[in-house]
Amino acid sequence: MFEKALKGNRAYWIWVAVLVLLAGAGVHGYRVQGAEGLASTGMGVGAVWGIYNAQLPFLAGLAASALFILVPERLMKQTGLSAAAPLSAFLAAVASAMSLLFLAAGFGMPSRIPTLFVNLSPSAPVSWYAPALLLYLLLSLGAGWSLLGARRKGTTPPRWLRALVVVAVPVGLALPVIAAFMLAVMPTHGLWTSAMLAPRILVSGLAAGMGLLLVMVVAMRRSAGAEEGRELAGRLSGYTAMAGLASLCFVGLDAGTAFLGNLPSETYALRLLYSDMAREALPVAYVPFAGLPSVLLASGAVSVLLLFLPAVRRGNLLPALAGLLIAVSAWFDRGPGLILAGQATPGGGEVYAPALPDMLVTIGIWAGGALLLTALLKVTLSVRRERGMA
Amino acid sequence: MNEERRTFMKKAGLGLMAGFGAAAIASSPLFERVAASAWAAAPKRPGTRWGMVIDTRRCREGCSACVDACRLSHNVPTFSDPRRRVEWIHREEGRALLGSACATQKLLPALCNHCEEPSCVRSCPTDSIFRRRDGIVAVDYHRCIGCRSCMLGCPYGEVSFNWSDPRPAITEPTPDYPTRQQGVVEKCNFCSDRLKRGLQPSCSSRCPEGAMTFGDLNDPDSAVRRLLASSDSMRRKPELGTEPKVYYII
Amino acid sequence: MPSKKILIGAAAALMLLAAAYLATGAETGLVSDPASAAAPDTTGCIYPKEYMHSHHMQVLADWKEHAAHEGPDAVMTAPDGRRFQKDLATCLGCHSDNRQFCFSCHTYANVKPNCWNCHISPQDLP
Amino acid sequence: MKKVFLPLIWVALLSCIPYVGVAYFGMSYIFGVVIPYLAALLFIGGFSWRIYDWLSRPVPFCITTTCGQEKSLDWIAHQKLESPATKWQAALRVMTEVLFFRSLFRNTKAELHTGPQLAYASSKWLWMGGLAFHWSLLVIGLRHARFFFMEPPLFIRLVERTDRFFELTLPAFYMTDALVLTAITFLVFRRLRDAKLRIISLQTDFFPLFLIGAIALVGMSMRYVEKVDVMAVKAQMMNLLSFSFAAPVEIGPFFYVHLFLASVLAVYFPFSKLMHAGAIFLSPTRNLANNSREKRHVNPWNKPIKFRTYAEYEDEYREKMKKAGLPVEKD
Repeated sequence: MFEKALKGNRAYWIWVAVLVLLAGAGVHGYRVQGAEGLASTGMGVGAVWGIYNAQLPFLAGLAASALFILVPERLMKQTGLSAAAPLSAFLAAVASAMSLLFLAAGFGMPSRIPTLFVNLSPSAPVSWYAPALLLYLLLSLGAGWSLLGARRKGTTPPRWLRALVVVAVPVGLALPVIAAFMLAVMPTHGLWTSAMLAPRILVSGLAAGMGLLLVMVVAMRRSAGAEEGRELAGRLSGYTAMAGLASLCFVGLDAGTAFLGNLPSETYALRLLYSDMAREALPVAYVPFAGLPSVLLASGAVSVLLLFLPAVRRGNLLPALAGLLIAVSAWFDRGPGLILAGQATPGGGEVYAPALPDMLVTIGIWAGGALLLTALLKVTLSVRRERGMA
Repeated sequence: MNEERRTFMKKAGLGLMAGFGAAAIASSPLFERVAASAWAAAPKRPGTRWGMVIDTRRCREGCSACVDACRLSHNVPTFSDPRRRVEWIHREEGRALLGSACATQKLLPALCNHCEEPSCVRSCPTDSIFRRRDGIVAVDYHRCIGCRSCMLGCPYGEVSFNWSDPRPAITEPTPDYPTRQQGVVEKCNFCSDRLKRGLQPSCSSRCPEGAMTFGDLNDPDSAVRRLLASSDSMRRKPELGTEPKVYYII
Repeated sequence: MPSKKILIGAAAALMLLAAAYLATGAETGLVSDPASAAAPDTTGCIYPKEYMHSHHMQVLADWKEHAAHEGPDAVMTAPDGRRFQKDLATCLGCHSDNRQFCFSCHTYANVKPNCWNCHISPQDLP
Repeated sequence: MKKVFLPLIWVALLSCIPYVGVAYFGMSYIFGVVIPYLAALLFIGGFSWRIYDWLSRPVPFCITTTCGQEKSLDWIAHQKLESPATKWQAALRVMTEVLFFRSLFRNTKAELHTGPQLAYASSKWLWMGGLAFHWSLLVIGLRHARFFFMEPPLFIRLVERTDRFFELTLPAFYMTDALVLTAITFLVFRRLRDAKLRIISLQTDFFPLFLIGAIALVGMSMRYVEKVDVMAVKAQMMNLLSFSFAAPVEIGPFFYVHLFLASVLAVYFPFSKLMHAGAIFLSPTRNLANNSREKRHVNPWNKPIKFRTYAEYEDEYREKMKKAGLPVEKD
């Protein structure tokens, strides 16, 4: 089936070429980082984990979100979700693959990655992360691929797929939990030592996953010209809105705990994100972006509200846009916002900001993820078209 | 620093102190008199258990003999950029180090506490940082993947990372001891290389005032135990339950 | 059919137990008293020359693991009963006399070990 | 099952010969010098002879296999790789086949589903397994250059460094070692698993797989387990390469097993299906351009056709024609 990703029109190949170019820039950044060490990145004593690890919690939640489509579709016979099932599985696979890459990118000694599997240390959450991600990558890719294959052949999906989904449930749910524990075990980082972390990662990932699925379903409906996705898009907007609302509530609860309890490092981190303080703490080049967290939070909140309006949900472009904004907002909330602000200590001096190599590598990995997703979506779309004509 | 931030910091500091105070009343006192009976009662592992007592009263203002000795004997690189710094032992103001109960403004030596319950060990995914049988928390530089979980896990900030190749930053290399390489973490090893040869750690043996005493905490006749029995001592962040083995007499 | 499954399960459990036994056995066997702090025995190498020719890398891999994790407890007893502290310094105690000791063969065989990334090679010394 | 076990027994026997010969009878000169030279001679001679043989065979017809639009009218898109029109395009097609196994990429598998319903699923396992196997073998072969050169060329050193990027064992672990074992296991089990494939598989399919597997296993065991002295191995290989007949120094018997099996492979190579390595370049269904409408493809062994023009005919019968009163063109 993969050969379908190798046939496309000019626009497709231009898009692929752009992504390959960006991924190449990432490879270049990684070479610089490998040669000069992590000193070439923005990381340092004050910010031990940078923008690589900052992607992990968000991607973990995103990967887990596929379960909320696959389980009802495969195990509860919710056939209305069938069109979204391979898409969500592919989204999860891409998120897992990107997580693995981001994890590897942050290591000082990438040549020792096998050690991570050979000398598993059960007490360390990080130790569970790579095997779980690898397993989930295989499971989700297998699920999406066999669903699509069955669709192409016009047969019912194989029976073992149900077993695969059952296995994927604990693995997928473990991802946000591990990602949360990776942070929560660090004793002196107030923003991270919260029991709410795992549910927050899961729920925001769910909102983002459903939002991105909504975008994909709407986009595919437009380019495939089929009307079958209308009901599906409606359901996905509902899910996105609910998960987004839950995520916002959790943000509020955590912020409330921090400010009502006057917890010093939590309030510091939150004020760094959502008040004027960042303007002083950030390096000069990043000062214009100091307001970004607030803007993203607000746009996410507005999008959630919009998705609750039936008039908006009936539309075509607006729900997709809202879904995308919720995803971006969730990304910042559970990604850079969490990790980077969580490491800032009162009076800790300059706040982390990525330098060129880590910026390039991050862009490169996102481009690589987009490339993989593009190829998988291209296959999906070709299969749909093929079946549509037959 | 603007006004708003200053008041916020003040509040934050007060909050911190309030938290400490509550903890002190509830369970763990800031000063712990470690008497022989307390040692007998405390659950501990048998065999040698290395520890250190730093008598801050004898610590001389402006002296950095311990830091220099450590840098020299272990090929610790010197980077000018504070964000890339690598250190096994450093000097920090007493108040920042031990909390508000320590009134001294002097710079005191701070090093890895070789905790009984080390949180760095619990966060290492490859078992490259581990607690040895003799209580030393050691790093296997052959196995470290440089994920820096231990740096975040350590509440004392005593683990350093080689952000770039350390060799050019070593001014006086000591051939007896290896350097580390770019991409691995490193930290104080209680001079386990010197202990193997029957020598005292280089920091304590080079201290001109004899302020750093090193010895077996399980041996009731050792110098450290006698010192701990004679005066009140403090440890860094005892409320975290990591059971540090570096004691400060103030 | 269930009996077959039970058999498979029992076999798997047995293998796991055996692995656990072997793993722990390997570890307890290594714990021994520290060697004396005296200078290493320089009368001869720990193994015969021919064996070290082909197997030195495995010996070094074993030593580096134990030296790092056990410190003073990492002691090996040579086949002839002599005891050595597992430490690269023990090797270099004899073999740094010839500065080319490691390098002449490694250059010839095009082998580039990464020992000297950290350990200071005799060639780097003045 | 005979056709599986017989090659396996053969390979086992072949491995025992040098082991017994060297370990018990001290025949290291025969296995270290004589047989490698003989094998190299036979390999080069046999390979050249096969290639010469194939090259000298005529290609009577333009029999290009295609699966795409041939070059025709301007407004019909020509698929240059699927149906090459020039020599260059054909060469490119051969190279994609050689380097990426392009035709295997297209494999499909018929599946019978309940219904009954016949469906064709794309099946890329053989493509992946084949690619992994051949590319690993190439890298492994290149890596061996360290035994043949004092300092291998930069390109090979880069390949070698990439191959041992991951730190796992001492001596350094090579990724291609693991890859080739996985691939070879897959290729063997692929033939055993499916009844249809089992039927069409012959001894000559299993023998090279087992032989290459044994060579790889013995080579790896020499590296990671049952070690031999690399210095002596290198000295011996340098000796062989400088056409010296000096007796080899003491090397472990595993080296001789490895060398002997490699020699067997070299001898077996030109006279077996392994010659696909050379044949893939010479296959007329692939290396010809699909230009039969554009160019006349002449069968080289056809006798030149004797044409007889009307002028010749008239020359011969002119007189008789005149007598019969038939009109002639020339007088």
